[in-house]
Amino acid sequence: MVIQVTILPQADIISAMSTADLLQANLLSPYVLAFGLGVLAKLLRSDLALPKDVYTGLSIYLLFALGLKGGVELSEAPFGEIFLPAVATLALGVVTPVVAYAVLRRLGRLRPVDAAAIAAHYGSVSAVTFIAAQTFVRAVGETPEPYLATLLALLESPGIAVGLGLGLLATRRADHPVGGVMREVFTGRTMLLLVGGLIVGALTGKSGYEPIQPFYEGMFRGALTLFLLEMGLLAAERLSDLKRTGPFLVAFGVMIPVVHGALGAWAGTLAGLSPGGAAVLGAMAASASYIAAPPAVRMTLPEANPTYYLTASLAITFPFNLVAGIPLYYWFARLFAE
Amino acid sequence: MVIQVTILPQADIISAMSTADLLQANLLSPYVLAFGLGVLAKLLRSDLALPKDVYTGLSIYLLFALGLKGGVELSEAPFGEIFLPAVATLALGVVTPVVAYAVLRRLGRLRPVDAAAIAAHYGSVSAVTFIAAQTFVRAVGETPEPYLATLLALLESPGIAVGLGLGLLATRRADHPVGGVMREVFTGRTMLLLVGGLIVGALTGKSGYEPIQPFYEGMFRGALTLFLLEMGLLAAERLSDLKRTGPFLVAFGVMIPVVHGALGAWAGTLAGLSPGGAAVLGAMAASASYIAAPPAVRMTLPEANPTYYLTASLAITFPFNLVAGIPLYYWFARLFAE
Amino acid sequence: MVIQVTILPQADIISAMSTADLLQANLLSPYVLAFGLGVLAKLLRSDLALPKDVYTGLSIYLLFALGLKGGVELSEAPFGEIFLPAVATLALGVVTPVVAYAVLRRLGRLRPVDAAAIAAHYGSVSAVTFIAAQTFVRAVGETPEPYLATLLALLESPGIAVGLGLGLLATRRADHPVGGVMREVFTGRTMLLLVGGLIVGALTGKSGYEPIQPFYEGMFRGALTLFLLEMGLLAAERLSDLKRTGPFLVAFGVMIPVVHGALGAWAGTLAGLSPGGAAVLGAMAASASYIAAPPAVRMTLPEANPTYYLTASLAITFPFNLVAGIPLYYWFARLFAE
Amino acid sequence: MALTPLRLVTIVAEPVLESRLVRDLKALGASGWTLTESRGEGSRGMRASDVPGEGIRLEVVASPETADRIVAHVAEHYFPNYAVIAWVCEVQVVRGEKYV
Amino acid sequence: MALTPLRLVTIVAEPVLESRLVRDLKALGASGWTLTESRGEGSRGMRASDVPGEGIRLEVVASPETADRIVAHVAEHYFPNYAVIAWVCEVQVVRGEKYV
Amino acid sequence: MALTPLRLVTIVAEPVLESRLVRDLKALGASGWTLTESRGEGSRGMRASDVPGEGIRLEVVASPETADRIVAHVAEHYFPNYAVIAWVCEVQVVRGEKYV
Ligand SMILES: Nc1ncnc2c1ncn2[C@@H]1O[C@H](COP(=O)(O)O)[C@@H](O)[C@H]1O
Ligand SMILES: Nc1ncnc2c1ncn2[C@@H]1O[C@H](COP(=O)(O)O)[C@@H](O)[C@H]1O
Ligand SMILES: Nc1ncnc2c1ncn2[C@@H]1O[C@H](COP(=O)(O)O)[C@@H](O)[C@H]1O
Ligand code: NA
Ligand code: NA
Ligand code: NA
Repeated sequence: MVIQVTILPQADIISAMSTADLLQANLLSPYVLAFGLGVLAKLLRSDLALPKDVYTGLSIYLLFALGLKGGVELSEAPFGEIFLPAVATLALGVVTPVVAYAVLRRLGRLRPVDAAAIAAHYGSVSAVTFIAAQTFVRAVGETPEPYLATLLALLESPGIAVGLGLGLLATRRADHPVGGVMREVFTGRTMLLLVGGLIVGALTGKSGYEPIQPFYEGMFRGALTLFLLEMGLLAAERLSDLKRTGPFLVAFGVMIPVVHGALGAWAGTLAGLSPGGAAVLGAMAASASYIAAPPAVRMTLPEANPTYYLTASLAITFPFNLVAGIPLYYWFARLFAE
Repeated sequence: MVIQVTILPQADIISAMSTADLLQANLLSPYVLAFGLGVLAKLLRSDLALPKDVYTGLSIYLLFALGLKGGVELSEAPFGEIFLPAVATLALGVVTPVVAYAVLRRLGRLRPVDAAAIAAHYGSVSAVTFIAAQTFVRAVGETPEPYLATLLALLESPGIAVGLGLGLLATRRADHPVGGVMREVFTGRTMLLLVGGLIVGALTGKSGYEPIQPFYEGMFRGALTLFLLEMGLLAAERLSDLKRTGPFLVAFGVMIPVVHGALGAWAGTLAGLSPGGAAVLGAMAASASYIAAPPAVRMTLPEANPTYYLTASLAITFPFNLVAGIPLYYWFARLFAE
Repeated sequence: MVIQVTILPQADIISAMSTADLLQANLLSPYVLAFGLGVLAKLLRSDLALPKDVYTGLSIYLLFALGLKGGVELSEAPFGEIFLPAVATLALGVVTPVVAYAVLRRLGRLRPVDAAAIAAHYGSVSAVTFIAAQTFVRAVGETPEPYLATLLALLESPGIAVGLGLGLLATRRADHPVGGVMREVFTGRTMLLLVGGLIVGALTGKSGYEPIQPFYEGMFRGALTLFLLEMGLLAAERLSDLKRTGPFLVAFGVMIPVVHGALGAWAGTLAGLSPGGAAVLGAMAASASYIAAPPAVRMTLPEANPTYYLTASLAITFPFNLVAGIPLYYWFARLFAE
Repeated sequence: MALTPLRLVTIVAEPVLESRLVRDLKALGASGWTLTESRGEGSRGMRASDVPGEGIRLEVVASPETADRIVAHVAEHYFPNYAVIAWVCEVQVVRGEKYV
Repeated sequence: MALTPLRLVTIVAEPVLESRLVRDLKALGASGWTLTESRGEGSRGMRASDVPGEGIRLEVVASPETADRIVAHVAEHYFPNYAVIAWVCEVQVVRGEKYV
Repeated sequence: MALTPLRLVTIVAEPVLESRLVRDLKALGASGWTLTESRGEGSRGMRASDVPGEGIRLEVVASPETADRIVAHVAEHYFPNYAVIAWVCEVQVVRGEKYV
């Protein structure tokens, strides 16, 4: 918040107004409403839950669809364009976990291993936040760059590796082999479907994609709504843990995305992305992983308390980004673009 | 049957003919045929079965889709219109379980607790029967009122509460707390998805619904076919229990829907519904719950024999309504409308 | 391969070129690419896997969709036309397992029971191979006969029965009742959905099919892609068994489909099928069952080693047909048609 | 390796009883529970679910006294009217102090 | 709480055997059975399913005699050619008269 | 029917440990394993999964020595930091020679 006021004071009033509009439009989107319904259902102690296999099936579908579409678009984009944004993305993957770690240690006084574990999550990315951001910027009339899904794939692993490395240094096990765990991240469901989808999409091209488009594109947003309903249930399930994690982690889960989101939108703008693309990159940087990072962290840093990193990323940062963060990063991106 | 002949003799011949046509059209719909295929498969002792998680996933999808669409339509309907139909629906929710209970006690000489347990099921409603009825009346050219899904939500709980109350009175445990169980009905999957969908749909409106419409509306009928295939398997699985339940329950499972269906169509007509809407309300009143009611009854009235209520609602009344009841209630509704 | 060169030398050059084109088009289709991604994922030891219930649900969907569409088309086709192709199909169902058995015994020197078990698989058919073949010939501009799905249903069981019979003769248990197991094949998921779908489709016709078409046809190819991803995972899982099965079975799994495929395309052409239809019949004959046959064989011939028949049909013949076989059988069919 | 002799109580019941049984187990002193989904057949065959034959299989590691309490409670409250079976087995538990 | 000492037979087998095993169990005198789905690995590693490693895990509470019959039957009919493992455990069963 | 007295080790753990536990079990001499999916609650309640409460339930039939090794290994490597419970039970195994 500090950032927006000090850097660009003059565009203040107009943008503030339109931010409120954006926020309202976002709040009434079926995605945010479905998430809210999930939260409400859990608070009412409903037995509603997507069966585990359906939840996994849906997440496979969403990731593969994301990759496919990205790949098809990639096959039509001039490849050189992607270079600068890719560098910016990798830089974000290194900088954001370090920033998060420093804040957690200095301001939060967390144990090094807990700080590192959380940093690994905030250095990585949430695919659903990416999807929500892309859907949002498209809804407000932007046409984000076709290669953003490629950036998503690039941003997943570096942050996890940096976080794990910080944790191993902190627990004086710098000799511990991270290789095995990082291999599992690289070959994990998320990466494989995303990168695999990109490759399949790029190879098969527009004509190959056409017959499968009704399934992967026509159903995409509806399926996303159902997935967000379940995400609401899962996030709300963790709300009761907030007591155990304390107020600092709540503040962290709201403030750090704003910092990372501004950083991402700024880096994206510098790298030549459109306001829509920069906003999505901001949302990626601001988001925290809750699928790929947790098992990697659990295996490598078992002393870290999982309640901390899961509650922060799933119950605080994810909803914050979905509801308020994404419109905010778009507002940042438009400011930076001027 | 008695009702139709005595009340409106003059319109007899024309409507009888068109009822035969309607019945045939209904029998050859993919929904009824898929249900029949499920029954056949079970009779042939096939190993065909939708996996449990897929079945649950499908039912979540159908209920949420129902709610969403209803909510979007609601957001465009003048709200006052719904008042009389809502009152009629609540009245049906109180009257139908009492009628069912009286018939079961007087004519069937069932134990009070068994009569109450069955009454709870027939006082509530089957969402799939509702969907089938709505699909049917649309197929014959009617445009049922947009707020019918709201009535569906209103009809689910009162009948269960009345049935449970009768059962507790009968077992002299009037002091037993029904509150907990009714809270579970209210926060159960069915209610939450339906009411939640209504709210999400109403808030997001036409423009928010548009991008998710291909998923929730385009796929709806195809998914329903698959669901009915599984319903056929489940219903046929219970057919062998008919021996144990005896002929009275079979007669009850066919006759009471006709009575409740006529009552519902009549009440709907009185409340100002179109023939299509009154037919759907008739089908709702005629239907028996087999998802929300069973666990509530099992928890509160454990002495009641589950074979009775599950066989009656799932293996007798559900198929009867699907195959013959719905066209019949539509025929009632047209008679009453004249 | 021998066959193509010796039988029709003069059309050699043109067709060879276009075969290469077809092969390339096939390789870049999303279906083959998705299968390849699955193989790759398993080789990278990824944890990616479709949940079992989703896999079963998808296969139910694909088979039922196949039957439904076939039934609707059947309801519009002159029924007499199907007679000769049906006879040809049944003949293939008897001849192909005998050919396979002879080759396995004479050239491979396998135990009689193992030879019979494998023959049962190659005498039956893989529905996914059928779908891939139909998709392929449609993509190259053919319009295969509408009743091919009916032939698929006809080809499933005879080969299994012949294979089991050979096995029981070989193990001197000719008195063993095959009836029970064959009943399970006839009422198994595959047959029921396929034949049931055909009947439902034929009865409901074009007008009944229309509202469910977006689900069963619009989604079909996309769902197929996801299914083939999982098939790639399953096939690759068996690759490590190739060491145990030895080089003969690998050669068998590649050569016998070519022989059966040529036979099928030739029989189809004789029976009056178009090149597209004959190619699909060739692919059916060339394919090996891996869903219906394994449990039947396991129950009746438990002494046979499952690793042999599963690896051959799933890890060798299925990928071969998907990648190279189908274009080849189409090339055969065009040659035979001249 | 020091193992603690404790009791393993296994309860197979109708799914509708899940939340009630879990609440009871905790109230009776169980330190935890493990549930797997099951299906099955028994003598009563009555069960209130749209999907027939489904069940839940609960396992609880507990001290002999707690195990006795659980077993007595299940026998009294659930046996008369619900499809339930329960058995007890002697087990040696790793770091068993935790579960007493 | 009066508990009856009985036997718990656990059989892990290939899914293809489900209906046959259940039929056999009833014929051998079992009053019921509980099944959970499993996966696993063993020494034989042969299994006829398109999904490798899947299995079923059957539990039967029975009298010592019935348990013996079940175990002997499984050993004779299924061990030679199928991927099966079976073990028996002494358990104390609530209202155990029912299951004898 | 000749039964072999062996040990049944049951381990309930976080899903994230599956591949590591299976690797360890084989290295410690287990001839096989059976896994069922579970959910549950315990005293620690910490678990790293987006779906709370999920677990895996591993069963291993083994000789007393192997069982001891497994139990000791689990206690040392997994108890301090992971949500794990393990118990051992005496069982009579059909054709038990195979699993020693
Ligand atoms: N003898 C038995 N052995 C194992 N499980 C049983 C047995 N009898 C009943 N069950 C289980 O307990 C549930 C309820 O049984 P019942 O109350 O006898 O109908 C069944 O669905 C089975 O899962
Ligand atoms: N030692 C063991 N402990 C536990 N389960 C086993 C063991 N050996 C085999 N199994 C189970 O029995 C099935 C068949 O084993 P097998 O016949 O040895 O291939 C495996 O899939 C496992 O689920
Ligand atoms: N007393 C118990 N009885 C049965 N299972 C337990 C018990 N305590 C813990 N568990 C299981 O072990 C897992 C981890 O427990 P904990 O490490 O105590 O949090 C739980 O999720 C349960 O599945
Ligand atoms: Na991030
Ligand atoms: Na009703
Ligand atoms: Na074949």
